Amino acid sequence: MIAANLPALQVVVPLLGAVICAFLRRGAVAWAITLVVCLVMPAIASTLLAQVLTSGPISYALGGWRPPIGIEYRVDVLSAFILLLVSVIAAIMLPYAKRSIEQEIPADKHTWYYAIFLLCLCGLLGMAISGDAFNIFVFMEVSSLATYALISMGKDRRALLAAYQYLVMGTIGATFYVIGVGFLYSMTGTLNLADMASRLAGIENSRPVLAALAFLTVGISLKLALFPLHVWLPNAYAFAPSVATAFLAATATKVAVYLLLRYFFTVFGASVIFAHLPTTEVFLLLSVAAMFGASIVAVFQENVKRMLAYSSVAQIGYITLGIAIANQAGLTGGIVHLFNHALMKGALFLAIGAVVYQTGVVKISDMAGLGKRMPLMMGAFLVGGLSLIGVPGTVGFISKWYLVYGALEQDWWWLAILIVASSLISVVYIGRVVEVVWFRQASGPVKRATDPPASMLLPTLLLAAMTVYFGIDTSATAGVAGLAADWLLAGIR
Amino acid sequence: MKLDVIFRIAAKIFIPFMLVFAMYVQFHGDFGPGGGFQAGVVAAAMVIFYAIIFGLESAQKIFPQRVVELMVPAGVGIFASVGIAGMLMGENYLNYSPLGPDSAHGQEYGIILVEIGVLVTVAGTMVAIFYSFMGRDR
Amino acid sequence: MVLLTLLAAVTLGIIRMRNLFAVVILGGIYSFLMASVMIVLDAVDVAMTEASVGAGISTVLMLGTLYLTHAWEIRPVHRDLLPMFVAVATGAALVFGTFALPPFGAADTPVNTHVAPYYLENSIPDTLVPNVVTSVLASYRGFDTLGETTVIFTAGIAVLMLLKGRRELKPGPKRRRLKR
Amino acid sequence: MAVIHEIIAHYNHWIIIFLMVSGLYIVVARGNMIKKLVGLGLFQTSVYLLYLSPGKILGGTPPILSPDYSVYSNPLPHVLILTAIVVGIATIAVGLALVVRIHEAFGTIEEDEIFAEDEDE
Repeated sequence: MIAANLPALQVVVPLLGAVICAFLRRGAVAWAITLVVCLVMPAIASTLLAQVLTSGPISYALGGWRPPIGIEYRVDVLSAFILLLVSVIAAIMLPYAKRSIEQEIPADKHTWYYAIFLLCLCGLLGMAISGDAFNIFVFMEVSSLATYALISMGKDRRALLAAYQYLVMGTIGATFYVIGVGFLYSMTGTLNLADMASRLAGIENSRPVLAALAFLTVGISLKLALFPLHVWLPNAYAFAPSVATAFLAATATKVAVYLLLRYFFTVFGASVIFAHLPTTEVFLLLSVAAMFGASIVAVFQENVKRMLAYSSVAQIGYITLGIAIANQAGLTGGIVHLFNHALMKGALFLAIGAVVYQTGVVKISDMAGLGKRMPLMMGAFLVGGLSLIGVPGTVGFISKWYLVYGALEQDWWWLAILIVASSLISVVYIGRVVEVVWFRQASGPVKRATDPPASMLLPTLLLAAMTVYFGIDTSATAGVAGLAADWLLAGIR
Repeated sequence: MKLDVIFRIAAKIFIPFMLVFAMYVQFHGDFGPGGGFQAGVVAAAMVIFYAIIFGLESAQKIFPQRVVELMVPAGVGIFASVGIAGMLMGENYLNYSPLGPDSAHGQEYGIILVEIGVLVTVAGTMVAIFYSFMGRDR
Repeated sequence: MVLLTLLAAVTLGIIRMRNLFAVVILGGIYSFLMASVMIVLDAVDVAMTEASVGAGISTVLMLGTLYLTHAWEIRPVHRDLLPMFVAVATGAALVFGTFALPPFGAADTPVNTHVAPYYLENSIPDTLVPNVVTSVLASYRGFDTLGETTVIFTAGIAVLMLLKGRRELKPGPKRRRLKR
Repeated sequence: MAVIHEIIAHYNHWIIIFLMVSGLYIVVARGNMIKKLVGLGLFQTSVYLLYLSPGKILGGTPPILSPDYSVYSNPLPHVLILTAIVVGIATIAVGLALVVRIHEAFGTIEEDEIFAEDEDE
């Protein structure tokens, strides 16, 4: 019975967890419940992935109504991969969250904060698993509202402003998404994505469908912070509480990318997207602009969280670049980078979160000498940084390898050069931090800093270790990503 | 807020009707326009109306803050558990068919229960939000 | 048609006004007009919701916010180019898309022939509920409604988290105004 | 003449688009946070019409089954828009709560003033 209902449980368990948390008064109990939920999630997700790999996509009819009538949950290789990514990241971060939240959030709000965290998780998982266009919108809003709340609880008052800006832009994005779905619905009469795809056959090039494509692309791009629609992201990441930043950076934009892939390849079909429309050119241009523009801005940031946030915008550029290259290797690179970037950004933000926890310092110039005081945390930071650069032996290298390979396959040697060149910029901003942290004398609050307690140390080190492990043994990550890419591209050939 | 006699009497007359109307909207939703959400809003409007006229404190005496706060998750809990109940009886999540003697009655009962869940969360949330805004100025 | 024209007029008013109090009241009027349009379109449930939410709850909350902040908008010192561009581009895409939609009011469009007839034909045998909107909302697409309730739940917790408790009187803000 | 005929035939589309675009314009152009949220509300509300109009069948009645009628308008868009309205008010409520907190923290709700102030930090 449980096995048959896993797709529903994947979303309903965090929801029930949130309900329970909201009933409680004690933060520690809420944390324990959240922890249990977050440990169950990867188990469900990995079971689903295993099922998909052995016996093909799973379709689950919610309420027992067959798909175009009711809402369908559809798990395929790609969505199972995303589910696993989101739930693993949540599970790793939760032990870390306890201390960090105790320090950053007022005690009477802990239970609510955990409830909101679980709701955010529920929304993200719901977006990734749903096979219904409107259901995706509803869960997008669950996760977005939860995200605004998570961000707004940052200690700096600018967190409120960041949350407000994100709320406005996020809502515009969601409304654009709704407009796009509305056009598609008007033309097909259905909201089920698979049904929609089959009923779009023959009218792909009608005007409402093209308009729908435009609105969906812009709406989702706002959510995934595609350059130049990224302006909400740096402030949101810079001022949110540490755990929220790390969790959102590792998951939220990834799920939006998944949506884009889903619409491009399975609903509209790659032949529409890439054959007749300038999608490739637009995405190439924007991705390259993100890779360079955002990286260069990152170099000049004083606040280390902001620096990493800009770096995220640049890294999203690599992911969308994979979409634009749109051959097997390129797409594999893009998808595997979803996972890889989540690992390394998670490690980086957790390391910085620990610095904030121990010292309260967020400016790069104030971090002098931390390398000696917090060797393990700064070691994790270094690993994440090296991976951002794309040094062999880290996951960052794997993603870039596939991307360069994909670019060369398309005979775009100039693009391969650009990918390598943009990595050099990340050498500059990571190098800047490394120089300050290891080669300068400690002063101020840094002098008394030490590595944080184990509950914060281990998750960070685990992410750093995974950054290295999956950089060497790529069979799991790149293997699944490759399968997902094959499956997405099956529409073209 | 000025306590005006006319307002108070008007409120005393209106509020019971609002409650009746909310219940009508809730349970007549199967046959006419309406349902849990609309009823929740009307019920919340009743509390808000009361709070505006008689003051926040006296409203909070009748509808305490803590109760309202608990209503917010409770409704979702009811809704989600109805879904779980269907699942425990061997159907897919949110399939209400096994809840009644036959499939159609099961659906009908399920819809009524679920609408109550919606009512509880909506009314609770609207009042909680209103309380939060009003409470800010003290 | 008359209603739609009135809606447009109200919108112009909202754009022009700088007294936020008036803007909020116009927003309420807008919602009432919108609800009337919805009744014309046979969406009675939606109209009821729009009237109670748009004209009721959201106006109350807006007024509450105005009471806690202040009611005048400063003269916008904004560069008008970007907003104009965004608006025109969106408008163009909308015109491009909408004008090729199937004709208004016809019964043989994809929307009215594909999934919807199932609901109309089977609502009573499946669920014994004659109001099809209710049966679709709570059963056929019940999970959307669970999601919707979850959205409300999320918003409720978010607002409570933001606004509950005493104001922190931090020394930080320089230009904090004294209490009205 | 053809042009005028075209405009009149699509009159409701023109208005709907005008409403959406002006809502969006308010959001992007205005610096006052409350006004932005009003604009956001307008933008969302006008999108509802985009869903509801295709579901209307001329001569139909509201989708409440009864032996007296045989043609009903499409119930599905109504359900979707009910959900969308709820999502909309939830967003607006959170937005307003943020505005209240921003006003307490910064003493203003004009974006320009806040950005001006932020630069000296």
